[in-house]
Amino acid sequence: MEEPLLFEFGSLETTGVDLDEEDGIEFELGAFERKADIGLAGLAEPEAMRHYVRLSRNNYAIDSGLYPLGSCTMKHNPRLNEKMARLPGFSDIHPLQPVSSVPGALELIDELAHWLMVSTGTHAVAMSPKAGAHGELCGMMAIKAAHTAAGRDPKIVLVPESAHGTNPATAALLGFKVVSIDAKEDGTVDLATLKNTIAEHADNIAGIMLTNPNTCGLFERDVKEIADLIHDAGGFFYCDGANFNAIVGKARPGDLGVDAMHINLHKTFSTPHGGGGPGSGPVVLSDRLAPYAPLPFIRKSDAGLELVETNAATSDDEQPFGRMTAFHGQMGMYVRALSYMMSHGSDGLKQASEDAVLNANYIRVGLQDLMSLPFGVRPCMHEVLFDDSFLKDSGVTTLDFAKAMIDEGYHPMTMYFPLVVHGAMLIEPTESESRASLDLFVATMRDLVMSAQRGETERFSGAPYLAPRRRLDETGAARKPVLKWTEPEPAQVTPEAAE
Amino acid sequence: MEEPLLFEFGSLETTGVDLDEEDGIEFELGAFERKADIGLAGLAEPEAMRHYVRLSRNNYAIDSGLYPLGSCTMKHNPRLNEKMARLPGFSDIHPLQPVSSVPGALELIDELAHWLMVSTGTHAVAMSPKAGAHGELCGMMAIKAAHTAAGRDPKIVLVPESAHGTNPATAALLGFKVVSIDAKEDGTVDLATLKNTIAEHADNIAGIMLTNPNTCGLFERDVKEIADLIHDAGGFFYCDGANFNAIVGKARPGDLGVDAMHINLHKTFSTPHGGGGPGSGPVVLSDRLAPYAPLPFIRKSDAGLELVETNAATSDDEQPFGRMTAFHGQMGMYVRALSYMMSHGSDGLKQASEDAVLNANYIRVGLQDLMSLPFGVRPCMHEVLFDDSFLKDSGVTTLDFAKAMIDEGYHPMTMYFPLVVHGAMLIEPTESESRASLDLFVATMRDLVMSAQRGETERFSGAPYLAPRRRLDETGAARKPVLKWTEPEPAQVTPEAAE
Amino acid sequence: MRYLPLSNTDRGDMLARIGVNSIDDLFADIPENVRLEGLLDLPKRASEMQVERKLSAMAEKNTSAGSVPFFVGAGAYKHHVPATVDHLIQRSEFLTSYTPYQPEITQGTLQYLFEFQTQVARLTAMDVANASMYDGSTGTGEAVLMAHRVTKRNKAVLSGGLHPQYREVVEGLSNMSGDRVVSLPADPMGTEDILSQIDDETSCVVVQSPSFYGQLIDLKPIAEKAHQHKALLIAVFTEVVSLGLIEPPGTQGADIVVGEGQSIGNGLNFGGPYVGLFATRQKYVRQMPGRLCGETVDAEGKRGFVLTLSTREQHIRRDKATSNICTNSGLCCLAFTIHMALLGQAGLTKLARINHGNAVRLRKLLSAVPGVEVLNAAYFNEFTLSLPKVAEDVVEQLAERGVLAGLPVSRLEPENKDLANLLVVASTEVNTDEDRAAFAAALKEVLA
Amino acid sequence: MRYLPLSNTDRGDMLARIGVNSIDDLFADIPENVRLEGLLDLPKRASEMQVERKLSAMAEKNTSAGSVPFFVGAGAYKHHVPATVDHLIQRSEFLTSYTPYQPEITQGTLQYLFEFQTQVARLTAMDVANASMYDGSTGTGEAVLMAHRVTKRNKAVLSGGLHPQYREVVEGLSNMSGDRVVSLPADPMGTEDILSQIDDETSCVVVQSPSFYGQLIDLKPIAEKAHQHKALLIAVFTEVVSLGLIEPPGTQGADIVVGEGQSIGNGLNFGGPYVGLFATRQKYVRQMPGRLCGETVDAEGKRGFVLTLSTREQHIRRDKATSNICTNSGLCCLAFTIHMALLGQAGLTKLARINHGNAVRLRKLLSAVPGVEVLNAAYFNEFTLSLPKVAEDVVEQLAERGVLAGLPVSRLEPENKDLANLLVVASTEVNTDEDRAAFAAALKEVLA
Repeated sequence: MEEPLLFEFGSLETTGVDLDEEDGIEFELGAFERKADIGLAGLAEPEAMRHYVRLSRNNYAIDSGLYPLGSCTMKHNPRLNEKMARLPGFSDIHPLQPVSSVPGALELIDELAHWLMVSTGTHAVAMSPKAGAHGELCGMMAIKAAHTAAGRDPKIVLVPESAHGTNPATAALLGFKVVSIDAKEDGTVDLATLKNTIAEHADNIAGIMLTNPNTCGLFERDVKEIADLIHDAGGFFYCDGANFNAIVGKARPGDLGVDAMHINLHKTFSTPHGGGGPGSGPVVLSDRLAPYAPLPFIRKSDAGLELVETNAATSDDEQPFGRMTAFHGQMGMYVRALSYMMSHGSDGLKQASEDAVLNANYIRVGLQDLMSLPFGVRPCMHEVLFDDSFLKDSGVTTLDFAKAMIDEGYHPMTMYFPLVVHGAMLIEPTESESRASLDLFVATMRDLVMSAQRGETERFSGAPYLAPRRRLDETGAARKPVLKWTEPEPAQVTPEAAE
Repeated sequence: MEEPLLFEFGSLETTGVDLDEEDGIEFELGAFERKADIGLAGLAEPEAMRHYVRLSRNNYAIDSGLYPLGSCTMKHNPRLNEKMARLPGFSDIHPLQPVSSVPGALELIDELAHWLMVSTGTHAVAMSPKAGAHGELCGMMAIKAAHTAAGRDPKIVLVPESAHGTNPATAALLGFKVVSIDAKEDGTVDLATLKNTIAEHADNIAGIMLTNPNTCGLFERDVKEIADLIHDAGGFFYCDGANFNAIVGKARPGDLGVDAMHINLHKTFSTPHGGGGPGSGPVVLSDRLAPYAPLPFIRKSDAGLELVETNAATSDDEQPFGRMTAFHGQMGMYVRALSYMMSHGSDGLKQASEDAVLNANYIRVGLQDLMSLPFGVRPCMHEVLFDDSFLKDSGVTTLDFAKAMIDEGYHPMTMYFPLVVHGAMLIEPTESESRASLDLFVATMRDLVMSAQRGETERFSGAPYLAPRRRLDETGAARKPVLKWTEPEPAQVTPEAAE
Repeated sequence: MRYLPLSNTDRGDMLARIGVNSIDDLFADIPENVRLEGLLDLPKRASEMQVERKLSAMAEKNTSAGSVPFFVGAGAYKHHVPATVDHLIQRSEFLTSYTPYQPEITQGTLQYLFEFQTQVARLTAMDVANASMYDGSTGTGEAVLMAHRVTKRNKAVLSGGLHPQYREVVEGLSNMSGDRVVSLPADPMGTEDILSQIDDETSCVVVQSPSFYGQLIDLKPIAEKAHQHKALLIAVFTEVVSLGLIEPPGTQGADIVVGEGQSIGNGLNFGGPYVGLFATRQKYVRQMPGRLCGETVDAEGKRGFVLTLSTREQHIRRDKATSNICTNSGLCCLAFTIHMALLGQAGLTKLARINHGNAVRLRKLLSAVPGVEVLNAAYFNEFTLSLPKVAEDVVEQLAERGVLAGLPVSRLEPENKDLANLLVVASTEVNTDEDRAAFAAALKEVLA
Repeated sequence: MRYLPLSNTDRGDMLARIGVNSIDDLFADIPENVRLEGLLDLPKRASEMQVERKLSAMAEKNTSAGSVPFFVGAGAYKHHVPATVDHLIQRSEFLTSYTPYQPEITQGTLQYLFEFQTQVARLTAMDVANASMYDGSTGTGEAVLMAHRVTKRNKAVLSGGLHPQYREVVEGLSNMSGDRVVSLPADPMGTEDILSQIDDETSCVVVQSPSFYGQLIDLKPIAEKAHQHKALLIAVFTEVVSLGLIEPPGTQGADIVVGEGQSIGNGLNFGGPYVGLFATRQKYVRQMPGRLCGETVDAEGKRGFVLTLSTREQHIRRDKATSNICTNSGLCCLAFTIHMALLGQAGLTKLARINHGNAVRLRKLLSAVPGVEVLNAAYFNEFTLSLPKVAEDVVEQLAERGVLAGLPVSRLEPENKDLANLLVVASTEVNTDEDRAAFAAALKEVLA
């Protein structure tokens, strides 16, 4: 049975919410009362329950299978964290109720900040960004503010070509000019190129945006040198923390010379992805950037924790560049992340990183003879990058290959990203997978590869065959976008037919 | 992917529960320490989550579709009730903590008792039975106790042939002899037969166990006469309340002459079935049976609510026949049922009964021309009974027909029950279904009937084709029962192969 | 009303389609003189918010176990249940499914039942287990009836260490069905002479270990004596966590093992719903009450599971059935299965050690309180104190001091004055050093 | 560690299979001098019970909105959310799924996004809506950037009725990207002259209705003036429930409508996560930020949904993207969709009426308190009081009396002394007669 849209079976009269009866309200709305129908269909509660339960069953999820989306980090989401986030003392407090009535909220934020700073080796963190890309924006705004405070206005931001698209987009948003840095043959930043580029733009370097471990799944060995080069050029080192989950407890970005790094709480610390959000992207800051952290922030003193919400309340060494969002950021995500970090502890966090890297390498060795490693056989970090040369002349595209994985019960890996290799396939198993699960995945992948190489193209070109939908027409969707439901025209009744 | 048993991929070393470290315990166990392995496989939390999520997806549920199991009453289970049952003040209180520390618990039980008594028109209720059948046992024990108190020891319990199997089983358990009463042609109890049977066993009639509305989906029109006859014969009227959901707010069992009736809270008041339990079966009692209600009970006085747990605490007019269970019964279900009843209120409860009956009749008229009504075209109550004569000579059995419904996305109706008609198919839609849902169901059923009558036997004999499993071998399962998992023998290694 | 999808327009149209004038025409079979006019004398429908307010107000009048130092056991135990368990049992497909009568579309339920049966059989060291009973007490009643069927005798001997309310359940059933019960006097220290009660008329002897008083009992000699007389030993437990640390009844010779499974996966819930565990020897399987899940194959040869041996049951056998039971405690049983799968042997053993360790720590602290005597030499996580005052009063005074201290035996055994000063105290993994210190300090104060 | 399935045996075997000696061989790329030896200076792993205790202790220090008479609004509102909503959003398949990049196996997410977009478009009376923004404030920032792109101008005019923190978000972005912002002074009564600020350099004018102070604003003349100058009107709201009762921005001429959706389906959560609603005219759709879900067909011609127009987005366009955003507020958006589906037009309208009615009742009670003046003539569920004392002090004194009374404007606008006595007060369906009476009585006392 196909599930209709709610508008196709709900009605304007139906409601699934009983409300207490009103008694004679006098309106004080002025002339603003709504006159026309809103056109919102309602469902009785049993109808709504069944509708959304059925819809959900068309989704793949980490709870139902391995989800190897490289750089997205689909790991186990403990339900303890959900339970904690729903404690009324966290979920049912208002961002603007008297500060005196929410000391536990400040304590929670401060405690999480502590865990984030210690694990990154930094001494400041801007908590409020709402997602990773928002954190990037925050970090780059802090960098811009620092330059401005120093009376500088450099325009160039260096971005390696393997970067997430958010990096150049963020820099551009702030009026920076993005200069791309090529990778070496081994997939990491080429120091020589970097030096030349810096020299070319001397005195105009605002900073670099570098992902480390990078999106090829490799740790940038020369990271310290890169940091020194950029600092010497008067720039700041922004680190995209999307892959921080590989190195928690193994190395601290602060020790690597990073000036700002956002942390995707949903990637590294397992707040649920929820079909695409909400995320949360606190940004840790070096001492040089710390003064520019945006409002609001918590000030710690002998008197306890103090919430600073306005410029009027700042001290001399606090020069917030502004505000990223109303209120205090993603409290619900803070609770989940802290619950996760406390559960792991220093030993568990380290073990998780190690297991993530171990699992990725286990997949690498399981597949490297059949699939193609663009940068040769060498250890990877938490994800392993293949290119599509193993599919050459097979008649099977990367996309086909990915869709065929669906029929085997798997979500595909990240495809066509990073852009530095052809037909990229980026596999991240995370620490949540057991060895048995990895073995089954490797066996399935091997079977698929051999099938492709044997020329069984039908298995791929028509895939998926067993999903809730066959392959969807994305081009058609974009050509003439239909972005909402509209009442179908009543069927044309010709005069003859009506008789 | 097939989901293995937990023992097939878990291990004795793995655990998904972190426990605080012990420091040097001195054992005071005497000589009773366990020596051998327990043999319980453990799973890490992500493994357990995925295992049980995957298993769940092999289940049909009311949340995923219409579930027309006659006499089982699969209706919407509001999540408000789940939330209420989890309030720590209900879920985290101990049955034997000081009574002074649980006044709200007594209040809740008393309040639910009030709702049950008012809606049944009775003045006493034994709350503790753990399920419907347990309620039957309780009611029949009260009847036996009343006879004993009157110095009588009658042996015969009358049970119509359409009764649930629990009725005769319960009577037999208490040493009663079950005498079956035939139905009239219209599916209800034949008064003449009843009179004759009573006369035959004069002075030996302990009571009658009657389901009303009965399991043919019909209200026993002569219920008052039946009550009078049984009372005149010195017996009691036990009513099986399985179908009470058809008449809540429309008629009160107390007014019909009922002496005892259990209420399946999970059927009538929507506590979730949970794959087969837990149930809850409070028994309302007439004034004549009330004194014999079992321990524990709540006594209401000017001083408030008092919990009576032992014979020592009873007053002269309280002569409990004993105790049905440790503690106070199914508190978790009480909260859900009360939440449900309060949500509906007197108006909603009546409307729910009316809608349940309306929906069943709507299905009846949608199918009665194609399927066969054993007792002719007449209104039914909350469920409609068909027999299999419409399948005669089609080569399709009732079982085949039911299994083919699965392929259409439906759970089958109750089959082969009640036993009074051949190839019974008992359909109960409940009030939770919308008209659109009923229309689709009727259309699907009509399609199936016509298909069967056209002789498309393959669609039926091999069904289900689209379920997580094809038809299962139940005979084989019973012949040589395998009731637990055992480690497979290690594969035989022949000496040659080992070399 | 938010749960009812039909609109008044629907209702009107549907009545017309059915061919009646009013809804009451469909209720015409109800004799007019008993048909209700108007509404029941109950409040009208309430919004979610109203219901929440009213029920929350009731709930808040109760002192929840988690909010105070808590030491009440005696058949129900406060344990920590992982959040995963409650999340999973609320999956729509588990929560709102019926008894798995159609196995092709209920393999989810059936497979966890099969896992559950395996877990219970292994825990108890028995051959087979059923898919659960209502709870431990009713399971004990059923075990005695089963023993009567197996031995074709009808005399049960109940140990004085059996939970008093379990005893009452067995006695109630037996009184009604004409069976005989010999109940031994209360036995706090496990010193009763039960062997002399076993004779050739005995169908079964029912012994609880750890006993109601916390005492660990040696089942082997009792099994031996019972078997000499062709009677069955029914071993009962109320704290299933104990099986992580103590020798299972199966290796001690029990013929039927029955107990309460609430501790694993299930909350206190003021006494229910709980989950009864029930296991026996292979040879008695067809006399076993309750639902059973068995392995089989489907038409394509794939492994699958079905309810089986239902010919024992009421819906087939009617008045010849082994029992009238037609539900199990499905969802509680699922909670048990998941929690036990999370624990595994490693976790259960550790949990049991922590429970015992906490009990030992508590025993030491309380023994040191002047006037207090601990009656049990061997125990798991529960033991009995003999106090210099009436236990019920002491418990009330401790409650006023914010400590819920245990069960005064007199609450269940009010007529035996010898027991008036006895207090049954339990300690689990939830108790902290602070909890124990608070208990000991308050007790000292109350007894001073 | 309970979340890690690998055993030490697994780890050893896997390292061997990989062909390295130790786990650190896999981390060899990290320069030795920055490789961490030992552990981070943080506590070691904690059991569920420990974590629960610690976090519960923090939570209990906060006064939850549901536990007191509660009247704080100003951009976030305490509403009652049906239990069904929270149950459904916790379905594994919704909660633990990623962005629907593989539409064939994420139709669940995609279909609810399509429903959401339709709901938002209808509520606002606009042509198209996106699949949500982080929240209302960041959405407003994005709306201004979008207006700059559409008009190719860079001057934004912000009404003095805009939420001060929304204003700060817009100003911050503009400061950084070199755009111009004209922010009008605080405008509690909706009497500002914004029309005169609109000129041919203006890209957009940003007006909130109901305003931060609760005042309903007539958008039509502003739209007219803006359109005369080829500027866009961005209409902002923070209380989406108001759209159940008041004329939607779409019919008043708004070009972009942006607002906070928290009130429907989502709790207060101390400010986040929330869900930003964002709608615009058809002609601007390709300049819209954020994710969009569109209808299409699959290879068999069946209707299905996909993310679409992603060529606007950063992962394709990189530094040419319309925005750097690459998430939406998926789960909050689902909560909104489900709650709104449950309400439907009938329920939303009634909910809005109750909200307004409760505000009117409150207004009457508070107006009657000596010294209190209500500044707004037309409002929805929120209005501003002028008090005879400093509002911040009054709020603290009311809090001590157990009433959380609203937001003193000075908390967000400390530098404008004219606002020191203003208090923004909101009332929703959760407030009872008792709540209101308690508020009025306490206020009288404090002001006496």
